[in-house]
Amino acid sequence: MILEMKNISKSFGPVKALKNVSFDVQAGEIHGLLGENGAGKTTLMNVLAGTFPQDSGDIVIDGTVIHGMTPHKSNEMKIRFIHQELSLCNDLRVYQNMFLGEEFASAGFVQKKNEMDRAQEVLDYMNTGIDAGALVGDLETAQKQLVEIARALLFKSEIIIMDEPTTALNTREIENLFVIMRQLKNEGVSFIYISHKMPEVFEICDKYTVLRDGTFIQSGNISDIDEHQATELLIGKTFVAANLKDGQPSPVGSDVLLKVDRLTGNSFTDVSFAVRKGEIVVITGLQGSGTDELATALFGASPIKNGTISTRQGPLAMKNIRHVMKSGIAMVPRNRKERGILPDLTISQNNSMAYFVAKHRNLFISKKTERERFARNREKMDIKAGSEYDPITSLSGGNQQKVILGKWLELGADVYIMDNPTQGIDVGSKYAIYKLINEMAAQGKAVIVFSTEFPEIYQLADRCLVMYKGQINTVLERQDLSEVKIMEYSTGTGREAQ
Amino acid sequence: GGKSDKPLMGVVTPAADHGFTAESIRHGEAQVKKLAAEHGFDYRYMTADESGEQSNAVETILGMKPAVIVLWPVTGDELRSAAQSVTDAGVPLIIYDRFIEGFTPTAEISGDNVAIGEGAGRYFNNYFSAELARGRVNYLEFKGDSSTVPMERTNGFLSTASKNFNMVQSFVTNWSQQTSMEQMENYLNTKSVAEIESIQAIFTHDDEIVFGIVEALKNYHGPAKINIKLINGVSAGEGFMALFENSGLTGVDFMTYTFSPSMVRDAIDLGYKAMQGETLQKSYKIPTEMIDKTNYKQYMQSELYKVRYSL
Amino acid sequence: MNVPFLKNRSVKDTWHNITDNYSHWLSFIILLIVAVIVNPSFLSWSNLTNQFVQGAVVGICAMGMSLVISAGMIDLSVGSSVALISGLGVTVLNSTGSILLCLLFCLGAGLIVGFINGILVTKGRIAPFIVTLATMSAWRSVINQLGQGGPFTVSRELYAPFRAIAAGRFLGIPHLMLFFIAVTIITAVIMGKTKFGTYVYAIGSNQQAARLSGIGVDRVKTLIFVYAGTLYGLSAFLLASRLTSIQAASAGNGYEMDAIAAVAIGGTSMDGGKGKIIGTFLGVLMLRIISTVLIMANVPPFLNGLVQGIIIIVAVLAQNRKK
Amino acid sequence: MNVPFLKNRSVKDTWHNITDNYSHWLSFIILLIVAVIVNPSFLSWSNLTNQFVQGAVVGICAMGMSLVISAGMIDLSVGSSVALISGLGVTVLNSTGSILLCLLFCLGAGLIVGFINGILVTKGRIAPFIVTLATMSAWRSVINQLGQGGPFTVSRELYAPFRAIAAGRFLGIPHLMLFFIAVTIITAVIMGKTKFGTYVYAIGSNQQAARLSGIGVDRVKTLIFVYAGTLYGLSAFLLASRLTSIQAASAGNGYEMDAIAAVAIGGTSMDGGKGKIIGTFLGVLMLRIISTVLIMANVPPFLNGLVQGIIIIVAVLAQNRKK
Ligand SMILES: Nc1ncnc2c1ncn2[C@@H]1O[C@H](COP(=O)(O)OP(=O)(O)OP(=O)(O)O)[C@@H](O)[C@H]1O
Ligand SMILES: Nc1ncnc2c1ncn2[C@@H]1O[C@H](COP(=O)(O)OP(=O)(O)OP(=O)(O)O)[C@@H](O)[C@H]1O
Ligand SMILES: [Mg+2]
Ligand SMILES: [Mg+2]
Repeated sequence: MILEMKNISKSFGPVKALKNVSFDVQAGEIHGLLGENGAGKTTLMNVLAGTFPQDSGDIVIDGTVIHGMTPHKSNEMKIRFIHQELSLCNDLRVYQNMFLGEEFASAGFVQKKNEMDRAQEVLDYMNTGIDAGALVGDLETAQKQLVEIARALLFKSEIIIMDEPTTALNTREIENLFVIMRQLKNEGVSFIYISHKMPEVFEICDKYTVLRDGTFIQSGNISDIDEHQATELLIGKTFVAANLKDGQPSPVGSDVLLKVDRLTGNSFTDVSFAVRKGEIVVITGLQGSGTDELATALFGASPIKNGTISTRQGPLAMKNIRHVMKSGIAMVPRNRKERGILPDLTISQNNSMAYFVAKHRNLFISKKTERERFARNREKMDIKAGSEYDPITSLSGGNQQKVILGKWLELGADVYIMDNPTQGIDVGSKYAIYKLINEMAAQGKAVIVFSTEFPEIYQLADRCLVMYKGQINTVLERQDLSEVKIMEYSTGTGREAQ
Repeated sequence: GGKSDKPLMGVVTPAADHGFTAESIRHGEAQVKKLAAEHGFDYRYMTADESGEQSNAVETILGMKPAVIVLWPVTGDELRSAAQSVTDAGVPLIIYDRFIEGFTPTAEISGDNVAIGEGAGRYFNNYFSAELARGRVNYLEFKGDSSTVPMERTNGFLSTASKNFNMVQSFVTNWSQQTSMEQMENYLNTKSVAEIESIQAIFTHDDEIVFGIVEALKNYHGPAKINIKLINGVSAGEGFMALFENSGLTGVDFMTYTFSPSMVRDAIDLGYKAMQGETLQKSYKIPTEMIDKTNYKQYMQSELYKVRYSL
Repeated sequence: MNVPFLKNRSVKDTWHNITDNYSHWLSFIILLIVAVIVNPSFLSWSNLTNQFVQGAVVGICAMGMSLVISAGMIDLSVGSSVALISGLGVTVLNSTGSILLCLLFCLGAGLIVGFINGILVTKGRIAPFIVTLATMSAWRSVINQLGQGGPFTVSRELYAPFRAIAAGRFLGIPHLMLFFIAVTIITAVIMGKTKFGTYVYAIGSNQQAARLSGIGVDRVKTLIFVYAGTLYGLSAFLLASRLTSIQAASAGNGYEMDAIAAVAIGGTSMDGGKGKIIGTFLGVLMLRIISTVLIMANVPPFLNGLVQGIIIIVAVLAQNRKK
Repeated sequence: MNVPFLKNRSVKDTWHNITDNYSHWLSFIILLIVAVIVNPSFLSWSNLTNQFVQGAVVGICAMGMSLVISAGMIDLSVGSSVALISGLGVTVLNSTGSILLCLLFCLGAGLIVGFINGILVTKGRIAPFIVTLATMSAWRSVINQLGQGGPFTVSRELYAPFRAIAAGRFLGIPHLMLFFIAVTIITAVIMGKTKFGTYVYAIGSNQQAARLSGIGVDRVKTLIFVYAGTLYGLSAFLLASRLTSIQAASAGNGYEMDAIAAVAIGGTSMDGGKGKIIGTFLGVLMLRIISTVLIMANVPPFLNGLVQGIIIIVAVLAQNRKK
């Protein structure tokens, strides 16, 4: 299939999300779509998949102009869209979600067994370890993302749009994905690949197109540029990335700010570690390793069967989340759409919520203070937003994530738990956020980051705990960090042998 | 339309929530329409199913400067305040079917619910005189609801009925045929044979309730022998006449009291008289009549019955 | 060391699975036991079938309501729709003399009534609550106007054969019970085995995701109301046959609340997305059992509501396993 | 070339903004115009104040309902709670002879009634629909039992001063109107200016995210029911004063539906997360205006429901700007 999008424009009220953007994809190519947060990538793909109509411009497929695209129509044209925000039905089973809208059916009756078998086949082919009959609501975030991907592979497609498909995935899962993508590419399937993880883009893509502020900037072969050039292209100015930790004196002090002792929950056992003042500890693991639940358990949001969590004031009662927050702990949750944003509320309200809960003392809310609060975060993280009174859902994914981060920064906590904090955030901003986190450590805070992205781990970690099957498999000090080691320990090295 | 100079009659009644209220609304509206056309006045007719809402309707009409208001309260006392606003404004007020204790409107007019109950008590005494002489007579009670009208009927009944009448169980039907049917079915299907066979009479507050009970008795296929001999209703409508003709049950007698929905016409007539400045009595009672198998044919020829089905 | 632990786990999981998926059975059985304790003759065939007979008319409506609620919507127009259709149905019956025509009319009218709700919800983009509040009020008004306060009564010649539909039995099983069970099975098959059923749950679970999957959300929602409406039509037909006289002002009063209560007590979430047809079936029976127990126990009439409320809470509490 | 285009645009945007944020005003004004056309004297001071007076009792309940619905819940117990509290309130009044004690009793009883709903919803983990269905049934039953069918009537000595609360005026403005406006302002301030209000919307919007933000979801939900219940208590007090006699069986009947309808017509989504208190305020008035118009236009009584249904649909359609 040859896809051309010609002079596409799209506005949301006063916001011009796309201005005359043209974009084309040939058969059997993997095309990276690059741009900062809010550049218009998702909007362009939404137009292609018929989520909403463009204001002007044409979608041309194999030479014919397609009018009035709808999700149904694009499905029929063998265009698949893996959405940036998880869009699964939590109340349905995995296989039902995968086949939703395109059931194997005769006379309206679903062929359940066929569907289950086929779904399982794809899930196994991808090495996900997910049961096709499981309830989606019971899955971890990473598993949900894998289901979304599996869904796109179920039927023979011609174009697969992947809008940040790997934000929750581990290196190994990403490798699996790339293997499959390459195979399909050889069969003539095209991909549009959106990601803020540059190494991935350079590993998998053949072509690239850069958008900036809703306009087309440049297109070409990925082999003609390098990561650094690409970054500069998309932010539109020079960019110096360095390793933030190298050459810096370590701020790690001796006070223990958070001590976790033999903590056991439903999916992890006997987890013990301590985080000191000024220290950044990264916890990593594959899906199913218990990291998801450990993160929420540390925050009092998942049940704890055994063990204690202590701050300098002693063991926490873990009565409720608010008390944990008042004890000086903050948590940026993963899975923005389900756990992070309050979709009907404004940007400003989302931005202030944590502060309200733990710090706000006055009887009334002051509009002025809230405005200043958001202005601060907007400045710090370069949030692209119109009015702070717009609903948060009017922001691009990455900008929503920045608001969520800002919400927790406002708390001024001693201990920060950050669960996949930079999901969906663009290269430039990510760097700024790493800097921010390192600065927080330098100011004497303790930070626990849950992450699966090696460059991120390397930018942040003083120490890295690798989880495997609910237990800490090993603790890697900074000098021992390497992608290979992390992968080995997270797949069970040193365990299975025993 | 703009304001008219014609005098205005306001009528406020309960909303149609069962047969009696529904048929009454129809008669009331027909009568006020007819009088208005004949005598050249304007009218407003409003129904409401709850006292707050009725008060609202009274106030709204009062705001239109009516010459008279005819009010049929959902419950008497609850409309006292609204009624007082009417008399305070110097507007004549006719109250139909319910009383407001300690409040005197221009005129009151109603069917006689206490008399109905008392009459039923006497009828039951008479009907079961032999059995009562021998001992207790068991009966079931099916109430309309818990408002004043059904209470008056029950209290009237209790005041005259022999002390040997023994109420075995009481049901609140909310005037619904379906509810009384289900209650009777449940009773028949869950009580012991002895219990069921001990019941000789059923006392109810309305014809419609009787219809449900009759259906339930017809549906009964169980082992007990039905010993029910008498069921009473109130209203004396078409459907009840059909029971006298052929109820489908053997050995069961029926009795009802006339309580016609067309009575509301009398209240409207009084309203018109008040509008004309006539002086009215303080209180009118619309007589009710006992109807059973001995006199129902006559009754069906009567003026009362004809007016009732004249629409 | 690992094995017993694992075994333990799986026993526990199975138990969880049971209490999770079959929790409505739990409260049903508890209620049944209570009923039998109150009166052992509860288990007589005549009483058992009677529960079904009495549950049938509302129960058939509750099946439609299950779909509506599973899709995250609500329908308040049930009782008025039933009154409208059965009143008109009796008129059709009396004027044509044909029971078959009456049945077809009722089903057709139900379909139209449902379609109107569906169109207003989907094309009008009005919340189902408001749409059906409006149609509830409108249909009751229309049938009152047509009946002018009087009842719609089946004519004498047709009385016996028409009444036999609801009152009759087939091999000792009451027709109404058969109707109710048949509708339950059909609805369960639709919801459990067809695409359409999956779409209903998908819409209730995550409407946006359903839309992005290419499901014609508006179309499915309209069909849901049409299916529900058609069942109200069937229910209206059976009600007419059961009562043989329809009082416009009161027929079907409160059916929506009974139907919703049956669905909710049966374990279907009011937020949509999940729901078990068998749960609704049991919910209908539970409501019937509660009524019967109240009568059997001779609860003072004014206290019925209190006891009913308490039983409902306890029955649902029994379903909520500890988390 | 650009300037006129821009101007155009911003006009359009402003319009969008207006129709989006003020759409409830739109249908309110349309209705008002209809009312004035039907009867120009609609705009008289006495009639206008009368709309507020008539809306007050349900309107105060609707303010509580706004919170409940904004948090994605529902409360069906309004009418029964009002009946229970006002019946008991009259008893307290008669036995103590103190209007103040009666008021305090009503508020306290409302608080408790709300708390019971809240606890059952949060600690019992039962859907608000079921909990309040049960309490609806229970409270009505309790007050019926206490009243044994008879009304609760304010004793003769207290009649005049007690009636004056609802019937009186202050500087020409009816007390009920002042109460209604005061409760509206307080509720609007709570919802718009306090963190509690923000929590309510947050819970209605995404309960999981709200919980992970540290909001004590159970606590806030309980408080919502307590606030709503206290308003029902106030409403019960005013109803008792307005009617001076409370009939247990019927007092407050249907208030829940009126309150929900007012909230929904006022533009609050039934799914929670968004809602405007001023919308509910206008919703209450719109329902009143519809009733008044029905009287003024002398719509045949049986057709009231049809006309009312149609007006509701049209009013809400007018709010839904084309997307
Ligand atoms: N529904 C909407 N309403 C209003 N504005 C929107 C909406 N969706 C997107 N926008 C705006 O359109 C612009 C482009 O957003 P888009 O989501 O396409 O960005 P993106 O390139 O995908 O960014 P990211 O990398 O953060 O996902 C942003 O300014 C965003 O605020
Ligand atoms: N978790 C919560 N969720 C929602 N509202 C809350 C929560 N906690 C407190 N509130 C509300 O905010 C008010 C102010 O709370 P404040 O921070 O003073 O409580 P606190 O004294 O720290 O509480 P505690 O004694 O429970 O620790 C409380 O009285 C309550 O009304
Ligand atoms: Mg995006
Ligand atoms: Mg405190």
